[in-house]
Amino acid sequence: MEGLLPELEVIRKDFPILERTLAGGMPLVYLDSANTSQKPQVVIDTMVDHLERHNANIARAMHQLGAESTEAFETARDKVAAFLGAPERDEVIFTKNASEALNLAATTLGLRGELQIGEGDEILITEMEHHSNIVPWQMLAERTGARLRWFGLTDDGRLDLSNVDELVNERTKVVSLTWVSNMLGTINPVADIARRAHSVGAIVMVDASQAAPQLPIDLAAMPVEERPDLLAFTGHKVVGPTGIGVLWGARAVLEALPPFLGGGEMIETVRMEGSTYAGIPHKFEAGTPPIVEAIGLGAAVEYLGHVGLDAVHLHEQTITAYALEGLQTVPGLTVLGPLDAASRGGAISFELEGVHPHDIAQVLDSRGVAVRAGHHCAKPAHARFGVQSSTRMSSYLYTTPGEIDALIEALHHTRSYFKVG
Amino acid sequence: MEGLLPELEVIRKDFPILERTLAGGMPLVYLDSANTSQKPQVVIDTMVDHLERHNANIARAMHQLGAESTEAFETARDKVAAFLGAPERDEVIFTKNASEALNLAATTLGLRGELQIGEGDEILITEMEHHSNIVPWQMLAERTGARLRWFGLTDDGRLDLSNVDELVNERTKVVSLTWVSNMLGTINPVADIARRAHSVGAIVMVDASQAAPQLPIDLAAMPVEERPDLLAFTGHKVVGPTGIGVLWGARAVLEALPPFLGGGEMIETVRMEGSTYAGIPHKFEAGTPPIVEAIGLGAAVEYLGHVGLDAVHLHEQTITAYALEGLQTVPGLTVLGPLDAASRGGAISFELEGVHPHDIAQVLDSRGVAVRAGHHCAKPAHARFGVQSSTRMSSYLYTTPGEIDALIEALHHTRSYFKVG
Amino acid sequence: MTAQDLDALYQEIILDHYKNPHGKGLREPHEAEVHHVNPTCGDEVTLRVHLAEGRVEDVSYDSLGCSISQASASVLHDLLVGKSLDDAMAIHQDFLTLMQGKGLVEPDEDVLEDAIAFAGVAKFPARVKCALLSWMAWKDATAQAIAGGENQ
Amino acid sequence: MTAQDLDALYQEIILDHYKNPHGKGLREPHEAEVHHVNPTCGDEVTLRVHLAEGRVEDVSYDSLGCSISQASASVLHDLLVGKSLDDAMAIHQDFLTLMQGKGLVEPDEDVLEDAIAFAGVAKFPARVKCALLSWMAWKDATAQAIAGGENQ
Ligand SMILES: Cc1ncc(COP(=O)(O)O)c(C=O)c1O
Ligand SMILES: Cc1ncc(COP(=O)(O)O)c(C=O)c1O
Repeated sequence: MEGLLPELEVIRKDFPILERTLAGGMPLVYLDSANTSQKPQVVIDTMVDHLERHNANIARAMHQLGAESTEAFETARDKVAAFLGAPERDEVIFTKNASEALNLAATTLGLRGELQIGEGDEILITEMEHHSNIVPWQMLAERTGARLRWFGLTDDGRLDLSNVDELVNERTKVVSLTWVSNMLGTINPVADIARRAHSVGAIVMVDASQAAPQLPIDLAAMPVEERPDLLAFTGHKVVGPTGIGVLWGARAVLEALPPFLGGGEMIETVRMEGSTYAGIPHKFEAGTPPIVEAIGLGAAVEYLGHVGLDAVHLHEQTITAYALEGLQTVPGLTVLGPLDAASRGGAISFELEGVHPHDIAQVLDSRGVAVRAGHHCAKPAHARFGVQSSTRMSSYLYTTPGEIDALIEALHHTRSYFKVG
Repeated sequence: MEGLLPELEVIRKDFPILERTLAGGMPLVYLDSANTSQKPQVVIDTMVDHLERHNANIARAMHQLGAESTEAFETARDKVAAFLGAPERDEVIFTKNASEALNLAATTLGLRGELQIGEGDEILITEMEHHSNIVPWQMLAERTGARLRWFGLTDDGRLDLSNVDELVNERTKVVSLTWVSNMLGTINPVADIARRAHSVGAIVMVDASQAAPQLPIDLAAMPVEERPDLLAFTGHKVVGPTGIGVLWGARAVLEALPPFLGGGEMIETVRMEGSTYAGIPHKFEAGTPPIVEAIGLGAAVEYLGHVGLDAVHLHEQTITAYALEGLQTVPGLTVLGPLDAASRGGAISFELEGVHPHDIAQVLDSRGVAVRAGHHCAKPAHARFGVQSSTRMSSYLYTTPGEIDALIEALHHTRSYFKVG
Repeated sequence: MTAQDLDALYQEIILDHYKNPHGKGLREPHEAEVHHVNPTCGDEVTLRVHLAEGRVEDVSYDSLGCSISQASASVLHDLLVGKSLDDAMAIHQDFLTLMQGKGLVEPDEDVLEDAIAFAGVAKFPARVKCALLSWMAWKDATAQAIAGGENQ
Repeated sequence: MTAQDLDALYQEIILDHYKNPHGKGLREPHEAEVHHVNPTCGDEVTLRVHLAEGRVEDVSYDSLGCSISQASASVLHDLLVGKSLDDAMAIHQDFLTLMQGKGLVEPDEDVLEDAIAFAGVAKFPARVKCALLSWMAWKDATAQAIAGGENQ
C-alpha cells in the first residue's frame, strides 16, 4: 500500500507493548492512539537511564548530577522548540499536560495585567473543542464577566464560518480552537482564523494536542499574522510519557501575562512582604518541574523527527483512507465528521445502528481490538450531531492495514453478536 | 552505630545510582536528598513495566489495557492513602508536585465559594516556609485584599510563638505551615498550631514535603482538632518520580472548594452554556493525570512502608546526630537551626566562615560529595538569619556514616583549599 | 477478555431486558426525580420514585446508555416495585455487594432473581458503573423522597 | 569534576581578585544604577555606571556572592573603566562569547587580560551565571544610562 511508512515493521519493533497478547492469547490491535499513544523503547530507556544514572533536581543543584540533570532537562526544551519550529527556545514552557497549558492561558488572561479580559469582552471558541479547551474558558468568562461565544459546526463536521464576521469582532479578546478535532478528525483552517482574529487584535490560542502527533509544525515559518500566539500540546500523545505537556507562546505575550502558579523556581526574589518573578520560561514553571518526563518528551519528539513528520502524516492519511473505506462495508455504520482522508486527522468516530458504543468496544476488546467508546471529552460536539456517545478508532505511526482489517472484521462480528441487521 | 537501618547495605543496593562514579573515578556521596531523593529499582521497574505492558489512558478507556491502567492508577491512590493514613482514599488528589498542591489550595480559597477569603480576612504563614508555601499566599492576598501575616523565628531556628494569640485570631481564615523546614530542619508543632487555628475556625494546611519522606504520618489517628484540613507533599522526595505530587484534604473541605483547573475528567457534564463538575478526587484532576508517575509513586510509598517509616525516621535521626557532631569539628562552621537531632529533620544548613556556599559546594563536588548551596527556596528564612545563602547537606534512608565522614573531611579540605583559618 | 467472558457479560437475560426494557418511561405520581450521568461515557438516566406507606409503588425512568445500563434499570424496576422500602433497600445493598465483588461474590437467586445475570459484569470494572447507574439514581431519589416526606 | 578541573576553575588570579576586589563600593557620580540577582542562588549585585563623552568613566558596585561572581566584577572594573564605550561593548561581547563557549573558545589575552582566567569557568554551566552576573548588570545599566542621556 503506497503511503505507509516504508519501515513499518521496524517501527513496530520499537514499541514493546505491541508484542503483548491479551486475554485468550489475542494479539493487541491498539486503535486508541488519539487517547494516548504507545511509547518507543528509546523513550523508556532514556527515562530509565536518567533515573538510574543522572537523577538530581535541576537549576538549584550545583553538583555533577545536578549539572547533568539540568543539561538534560534544558536540552529537552531545545528539542521541543525544534519540534515546533519555535522562534525562541525560551518560549517553550513545560506543563503537566495540555489541559494545564490551556488553563494557564485562560487563568492568567483573567488576572490583572496588560491583557486582562473583562466585562464586555468576548472569548471565542468552537463547538468541536475538547472539554479541556471549553471549561477553562467558561471559568474565565464566569470570573471576569466576559462573554463566551463559539463557532458552530456544519453537518459534515467542519467549522461553520458563515457568521465569522459577527463572531470575530472588536470585542473579541481571545480565540481558542483546536487544530485537529479529537472526535471528528477535522483539520481546522487555523491560519485563516488566526489572520482574522489578529486583524481585530485578539490573542489566538491553538490546541495542538491532536495536531502535534501527526502534522509537521513549523511556527517560525508561519507568517506572523497567521501564527498562533499560544499553542498547547500534550506529551503522552506524541509517544512521550504522561505528566508532561507544553505551552508555547510568543515571547511578547508570555511576558505580558502575569504568573500562574507561585513557588520555587519562578521567582527572582522573595521577601515576606512581596516577591518579584523570573523571566520566561521559568516564570511559568513553579516548583520542581516534571524533569524525567520532559527528558522523555525530548526523546519522543526526537524519535518522531527521525521518522519524519511528513512521513508520519502521510502514513496516517493512508491508514485513515483505508479505514474509511473499510468502515463503509459495515452495514448501519455512520462516520461522524469529514469523509475525505486528505482533510482530516487519524481519529474516526462512528455510530453503528442498534449497538451502543460501549457494547461495540466490549466485543471488539474480546478480539484484542482497543478502541474508545463514549463522548471522548467532546460532549458538545456529540450533542451537535444528536448523539450521546460514539465509538472511535484512532491510528498512529505503528498502525498497519492488517489492524484495520481486524477492526472491520470485529465490527461485522459485533453486528452478528448483537443480532442486528 | 545504633539506630541505623539494620539492612543498610541491602537498601543501598536497591538504588542503582549509588553505584555511579563521578569525574576522576570518585564514588558518589549523595547528600542532597532534601532537594530530591534517589529512586529504588522497584520504582523504576514498576514504571517501565507499566509503559512496556499496560500503557493506556485511564477512566475513559474500556479495553483491557485501559482497565489495567485504570486499576494500577487507582491502586496507587489507595497506596498513597495508606501511606498518609488518610481517612478516605478519595481525599487523595494527584497533582504535579507539592507546589501545585499548595497553589490549588491558595487559588481556590480565593474563588467564589463557601470558604472564599476576602478583604479583612487574614492568612497566616511562617518565616521559614519554602517559596512554594509563600508566593501562592502572597498572590491570594493580592487578589483578594486579605492580609498576609506570619510567625517569626527564634534565634535557634524555631517558630516564635510568643505572639500566637495575636496572630491567630477571629480574622484568620487559613494557616499554612511546613511540618519540617527544608532549610533549618526544624520540626514544627503542627498539632498545637492546628488546634489553635481550628479554635478560631481557620482552615489548616500543612506542607509535608519534607515530613513525608522521614516522619510516619497517620492522619486518621490524629484527633480531628489537631489534624490538618489540607496537606501537600511531593513524589520526588519520597523516592518516587518527578511530575507527581499529592494534595490530601478532608472531604468536607475539598467539597467546599470550587474546581481549580477545568477540562477532561473533572466534569460531570459539559454544554457550551455551562458545565457541572465531578466529585472528589476527579474534580481536581483536570486532563490526563500523571499516570505512570502516580503508579511510580505508589511503588515508592509502598517501598518506604516496607522499610518502615519508624525505622527510616530513626535512621535519619542517627545520621543527623552523627553529622551534627562531625560538623562541630570544622572550625568556623555554624549550623543554622536547632542543634539537637531529636527535634529536627535530616537537612542541615550551615555557614563556613570565609568561604561562600557556592565555592564550598564546588570543592565538595570535586570529591564526589553532592550538597546544595544557595537559598534553598527559603530566602526569607535566610534573611532572618542575616545570611544570603548557605550550604546544605541532607541525608536519607540510604545515607551511611561513612558518607558523613567524607563530607566532614571534604569540608576540612575546603578550608585549606581556600586558605582560611 | 475472551469470547467466554463476553458471553458471561452479555447473558441472554441481559440482552432480553435491553431489547425489551420493563417499566421504561416517566410516570406520575412521583415524590422525587433525579438525573444521573456516568461522566466517563455520558450515559444518562432520569429516574422517578413513587413511595406510599413505606412501599415502593413505582419506579419510572428514561435512560440513554449501553445494554448493561439499560438492562440494569429494567431489572431494578422488576425487583423493587411493590417491595417494602426495607426490602428494597436490602435488595439494593445485595446488588451493590454483587457488583463491587470483582466477580467473587455468589449471588442469591432468591433475592436477586434476574439480577444474578449481572454477576458476570462484576468482573469488568469499567462496566460496573454502567450497571450501577440506575441503582445509584434510585437510592438518591428515594432518599430525597423520604426527606421530602419528613419535611412536610 | 576532578581536582585538576577545580584548579582550572579557581585560578590564582580569580582567588586574588576575590580576596582583593578592585573598584568595589558604590560611588558618585553615576547615570544609572541597577540591581541584579541570580535567582538560583540569590547572589546579588548593585552596580552603577558613570559615562562621559562616550567613555566609561567609572563602574562602581556592591555585591554579595561567591568567588567567581566577586572576582568577575573586579575584573570587569579593571577591563572596562577608561575604555571608550565601543571598546567596552566589544570586550563585553568577547567575555560573553568566552563564557558561553562551554570551554571550547580560546580567549584573546590582549583583549581580556585577567579575564582569561575565567576560561575554566565556562566548563561549569552552573557557574557561568555567577561569572556573568555583574557583566549583565553592567550592560543593563549602560543601556539605561545611554537611554537616559538621549532623553535629555
Ligand atoms: C518544604 C518544601 N515545600 C515545598 C517544596 C516544593 O516541592 P516541589 O518543588 O516538588 O513542588 C519543597 C521542595 O522543593 C520543600 O522542601
Ligand atoms: C484536542 C485535545 N485537546 C486537549 C486534550 C487534553 O490533553 P491532556 O488530557 O493530556 O491534558 C486532548 C486529549 O485528551 C485532546 O484530544
